[in-house]
Amino acid sequence: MPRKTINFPDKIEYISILDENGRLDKSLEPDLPQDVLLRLYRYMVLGRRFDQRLLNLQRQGRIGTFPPISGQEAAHLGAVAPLTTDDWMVPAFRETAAELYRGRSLESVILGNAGFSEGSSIPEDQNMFPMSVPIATQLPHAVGLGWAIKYDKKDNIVMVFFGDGATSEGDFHEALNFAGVYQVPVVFVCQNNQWAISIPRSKQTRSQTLAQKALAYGITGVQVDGNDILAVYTAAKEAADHGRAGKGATLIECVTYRLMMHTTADDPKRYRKDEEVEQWKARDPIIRFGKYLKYKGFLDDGKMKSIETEVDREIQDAVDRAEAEMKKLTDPLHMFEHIYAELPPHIQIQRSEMARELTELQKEADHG
Amino acid sequence: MPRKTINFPDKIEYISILDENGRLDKSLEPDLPQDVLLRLYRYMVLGRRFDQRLLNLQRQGRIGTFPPISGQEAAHLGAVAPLTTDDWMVPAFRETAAELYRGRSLESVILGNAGFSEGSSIPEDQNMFPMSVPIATQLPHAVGLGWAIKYDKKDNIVMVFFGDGATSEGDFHEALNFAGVYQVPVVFVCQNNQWAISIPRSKQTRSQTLAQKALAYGITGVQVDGNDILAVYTAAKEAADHGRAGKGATLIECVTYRLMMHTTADDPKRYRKDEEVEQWKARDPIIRFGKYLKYKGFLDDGKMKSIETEVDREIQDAVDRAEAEMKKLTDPLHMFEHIYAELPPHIQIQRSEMARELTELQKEADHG
Amino acid sequence: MAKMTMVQALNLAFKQTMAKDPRVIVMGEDVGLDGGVFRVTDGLIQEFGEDRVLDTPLAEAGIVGMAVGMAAYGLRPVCEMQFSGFSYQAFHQVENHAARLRLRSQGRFHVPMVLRAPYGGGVRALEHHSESREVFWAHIPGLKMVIPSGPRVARALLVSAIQDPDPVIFYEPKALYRAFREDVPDEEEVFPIGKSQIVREGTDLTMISYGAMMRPTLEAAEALKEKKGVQAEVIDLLTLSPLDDALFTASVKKTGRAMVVHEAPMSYGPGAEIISRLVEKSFYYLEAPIERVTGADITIPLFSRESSYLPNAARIIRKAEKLLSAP
Amino acid sequence: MAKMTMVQALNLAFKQTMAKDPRVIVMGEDVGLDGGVFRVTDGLIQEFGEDRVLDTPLAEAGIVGMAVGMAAYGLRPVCEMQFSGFSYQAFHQVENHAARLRLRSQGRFHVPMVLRAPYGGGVRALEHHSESREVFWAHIPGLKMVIPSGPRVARALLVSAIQDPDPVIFYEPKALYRAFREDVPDEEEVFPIGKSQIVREGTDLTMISYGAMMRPTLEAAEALKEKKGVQAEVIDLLTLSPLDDALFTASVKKTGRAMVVHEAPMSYGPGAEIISRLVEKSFYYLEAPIERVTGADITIPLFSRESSYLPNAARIIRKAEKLLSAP
Ligand SMILES: Cc1ncc(C[n+]2csc(CCOP(=O)(O)OP(=O)(O)O)c2C)c(N)n1
Ligand SMILES: Cc1ncc(C[n+]2csc(CCOP(=O)(O)OP(=O)(O)O)c2C)c(N)n1
Ligand SMILES: [Mg+2]
Ligand SMILES: [Mg+2]
Repeated sequence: MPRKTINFPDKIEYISILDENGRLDKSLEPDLPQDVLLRLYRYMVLGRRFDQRLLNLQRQGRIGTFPPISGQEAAHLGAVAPLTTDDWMVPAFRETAAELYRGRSLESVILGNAGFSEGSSIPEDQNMFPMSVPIATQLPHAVGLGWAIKYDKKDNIVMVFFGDGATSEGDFHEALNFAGVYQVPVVFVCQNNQWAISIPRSKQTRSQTLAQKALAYGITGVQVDGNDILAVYTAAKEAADHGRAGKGATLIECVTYRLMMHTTADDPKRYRKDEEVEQWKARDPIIRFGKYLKYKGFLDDGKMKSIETEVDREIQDAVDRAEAEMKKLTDPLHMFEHIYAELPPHIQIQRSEMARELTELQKEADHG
Repeated sequence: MPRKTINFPDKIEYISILDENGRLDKSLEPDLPQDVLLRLYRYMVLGRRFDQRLLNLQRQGRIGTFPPISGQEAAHLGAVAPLTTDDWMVPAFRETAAELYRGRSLESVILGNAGFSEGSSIPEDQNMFPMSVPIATQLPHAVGLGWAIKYDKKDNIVMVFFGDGATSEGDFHEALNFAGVYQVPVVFVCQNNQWAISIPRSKQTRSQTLAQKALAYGITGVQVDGNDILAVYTAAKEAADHGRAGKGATLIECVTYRLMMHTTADDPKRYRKDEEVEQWKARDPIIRFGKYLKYKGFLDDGKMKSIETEVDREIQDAVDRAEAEMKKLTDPLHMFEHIYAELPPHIQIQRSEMARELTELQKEADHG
Repeated sequence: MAKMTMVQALNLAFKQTMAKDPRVIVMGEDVGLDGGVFRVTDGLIQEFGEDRVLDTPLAEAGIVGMAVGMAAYGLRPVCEMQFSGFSYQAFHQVENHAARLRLRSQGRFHVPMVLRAPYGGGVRALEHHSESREVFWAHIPGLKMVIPSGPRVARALLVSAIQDPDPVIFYEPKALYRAFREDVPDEEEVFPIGKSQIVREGTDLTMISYGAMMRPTLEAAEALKEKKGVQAEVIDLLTLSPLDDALFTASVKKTGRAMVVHEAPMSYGPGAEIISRLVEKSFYYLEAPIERVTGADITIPLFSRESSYLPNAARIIRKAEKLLSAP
Repeated sequence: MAKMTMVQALNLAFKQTMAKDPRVIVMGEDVGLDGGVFRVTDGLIQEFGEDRVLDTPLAEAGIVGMAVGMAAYGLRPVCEMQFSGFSYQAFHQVENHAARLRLRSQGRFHVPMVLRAPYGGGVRALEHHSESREVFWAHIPGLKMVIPSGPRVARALLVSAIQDPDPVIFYEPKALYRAFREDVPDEEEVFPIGKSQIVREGTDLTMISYGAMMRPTLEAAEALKEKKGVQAEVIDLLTLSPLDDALFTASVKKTGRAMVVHEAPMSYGPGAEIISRLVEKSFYYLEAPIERVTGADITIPLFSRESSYLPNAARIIRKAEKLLSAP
């Protein structure tokens, strides 16, 4: 047969376990303990309510631009749920709930959004990278971490996040290709929230799914209902196990939706219809997971309410602490920290000059 | 079925028509007139023998480094054969026979290889881009040309070439993705010659074929026996027609082999076995096509010999003309041409300074 | 004549040029329905259609590389890089091709494209959204590089850039987008690329700057006059490449003292070239070392501290006083 | 102690450092079996295995981005860009991350990586293989940038670069790879990054250069002595960032006259920063304008004409004479 269709051993699967009407596929239900399920729920609620609070702070001018995560809680929380603390997380910038779940403090998020570099400091015991604004640039870093882990003969994995828009960048391609070639333990999690600012998924690429892009790299690809935390968890767990077992990388496409604006500087009314948003609200991942937990008998209305109250208090405390902290972080000379291991002489001079100017300004202020 | 395999409408085909033993699949034989077939054969021979001559010139120091094409004649000649003169060709740097076929002069190739920018000048009636050394960077240019053609409401197509190594670059990805999104009439021809300098195809990417990378962009993908000019022609013709009909882009992977060194600066013995080369010599595209033409009654040993003699004369004439030309192209000030439409004042001064220095040097030489 | 912000003035340049010349194509991330994240391309897709205003996938090298092909074909693409900090993804397309295709094809093709990008600090933006790296482009042969300082000249320079037969990098100081309004004439206006402007005449020292730093520089010049009766001549470069060195050397020959102000880091920054041209062409007129007021050689800090990083009038005044007090 | 070319000396640096430190990983296109297109990494894969010497797919951003991750983890990747002209594909990874990860993580991570690339003209290479754009990197805060000028110092600087806790851009003048041999000691030797060297003492003028241009500069210095009895002091910068301005300003305070030689284009080139530092720190000692002998502000021509583009001893001498004849 000189003209024939080429067969690929790899296939791309779609996974959904808990559908938007709350129907559960019991055959696929992951075996997760109650406390983990409740913890995930709690962080979903925290992520959602923190968004609202940050939005208020932003509108009041108390913090700067930030990217809300509402609607995507299941996608990123379900993904990190199977990770151990030694596994690595490399975020984009729309995984706040997952960062918090893995130990980032609410204050550090607030500080970062308020324009303090201190907000991006990462404790030594958290294997996380700072948020990465330049789209898709963090993907090769994850490959490097994965390679290093393998070299180090550890069995940890790396999970890296990005959006649907990121799949268009050259760095996405180079990273996934390297991941295939070096068979690194990296899980690539695409939060396909249907929009890259104003560009809909359909104009981002003509490929039917994003998951199938894995075929170009000889790695595993899977698409999941990203608003179904059980499906996301299942896909992530399989991918993580796959990586740990030395079988290489996986690309997971989480089909989800950004319910709010791209960032607080954005006005989504310019480019998308309210009806679309409404349709997706009906698929809200938190409501859906809440139903499941009720069905399991792990949650009731009273418990839900108290989680909300607790979470709000936690947020309020963090805002208070962060704002107190900010008052102490005023020294502009901090900008000279962490540039080099040792500041070269000419920059030391620039630093002293700035110090002198600040003192003079202070004097002028004091006297004038 | 909440866990299911996703089906793609697109399939990736493999095409072979004239196999390495000269067996022909008549059902697929393209209907090409005798003169076109003979012209293609002639250019294959020209390409092969020109390589040898350039190699001699290089070894004698009469030209600089150049990239031989031997073994890949069918891949790039078969590809451009269906193009009209108004169609565009965007080369990488290993498509010399195709460039010649489309009107580039042997002299210009020699001049270019001898380090004269004049060698890259392109007549107004040739819709070709200059060779592009930075890998994969020419692919987005082809997309831009294709977009412009569509905007211009013309029905021409663009054919762009690159190697297996090029598929790893971000520019490959971005170009193919744009081509899918804008449905431009571009044919992407990958000459998979198994090596990117010392890196074998297997270490370049883990995907089973390069053709299947088309699935990531929602464009057509096809793999052909790149040493079978009939198969390459067939795939290219289909892709060109597809593009002309407004159906968008195609990625063609031509499975071929680089019989010689990467460039004259390279020593392939460092990284590949002679046996591998021998195996591929048995699949020589010229010998195979010659057999076919004999079988068709279009060629015999005598005619073959005379083509070789003719071609050698043509090459010799070109070498003579190019070397005569070079003697005239000595003015270093030519380097200031074609930098800007109009040279800014400070560069005019730099030019005058160089002119003055050259005159002084000349004077010193004359007097001393 | 209408009072406009820089955003509005740039938008006007697009509307007029696109209406006249069907070869002009606007492209980039979110330049269509969204009108660009700063709204510079607002309304263009409604007025000119999807064929003239391309919302692209998220891939800067793809955008610029595609534009190179379009320009070679005969179109006049104007690419937007959403922020200058994300233009480096396209750096190789500019360095290897946009800047060289004329040479590489010996004049058969040229690349009349414009690459626009908002740059610089001062708007409380996110990480990677505030830095100044204009030198990267100014150093590349084959390119021109322009930085406007206000609505009227921005509009006129953008029209010139679109008409220019060579690739022009057009950096827009984002701090100025909505900072103030200026009268902008209704009829099309151009400003020649490669020309600088004296925006304030003076005899005692020459202050050279461009972009968003023009405002603190002018503020400093006024304060110097009020405080000390010093008359500073202030030059707005407008084009960084090719440099109009005739203008600023003539000024320094008159004043004998010069300083350069920019927010880019000092080392290997734009000021260095200005100083070198001055040394080359007006050395014997210099009465004091030329001063630089610039960003420090560190990454610009996040917004809570950026105002301390950016040059301001107080710093400029202090350096000017030093310059004037030199023997 | 053995006589070595620069290629051999760099290779020695690798062999010794890799033997001592398992964190050192060499990576790039064709660095394995092929030993790199210039053979700098020859034999490393045989000696250290595929785990220490990574032949990568053809993707520069992938290489550098991956190295950033490896370095953050604690390894010491040394990336080869096959030619500097193809490093721009990785520009965003360097600018956005390698140079900033220390800051971006507030010191949690740092990026002890080296990015090596052959650069410059003079070897009859193909298009895009001969240009000098060291300023791109020298201007970026958070990076260091080194350019050796001979086998011995190349080896010592490479060892220092690998040991450095911050990212170092290491440009290798390819014209020098096999141009001459030097005695290179067997035992490991380092040379401090950030230090320049006086390679010829003199009192009449200061010539500042680096990389492949050191040879014509020294040749010119010798010729000036023979022809005119002029004693030129010659400085080899070695590190472009951070600049050792103390050394060259002291020299110019002594000689009163200075020139800079480089093959990069003049405008916004490295010379501009040297001149600016001299103006800042030794203005009152200057007896004449500082001169630049540089590449013109055009794309370096293909090799048949490149020797006319590159600065040579004759051009340097002519400028030196002009400098010396200034009143
Ligand atoms: C390299 C780069 N180009 C452009 C931008 C500007 N930008 C920020 S977010 C964004 C869209 C990202 O879309 P997607 O990847 O889908 O992620 P999402 O915002 O939807 O989470 C763009 C264009 C950027 N940050 N980096
Ligand atoms: C961006 C870039 N990186 C590296 C190189 C150096 N280089 C020249 S050819 C080549 C291999 C190309 O392999 P492939 O794409 O398979 O084409 P082939 O040479 O086999 O025709 C490399 C790495 C380059 N020219 N451009
Ligand atoms: Mg998105
Ligand atoms: Mg190849």
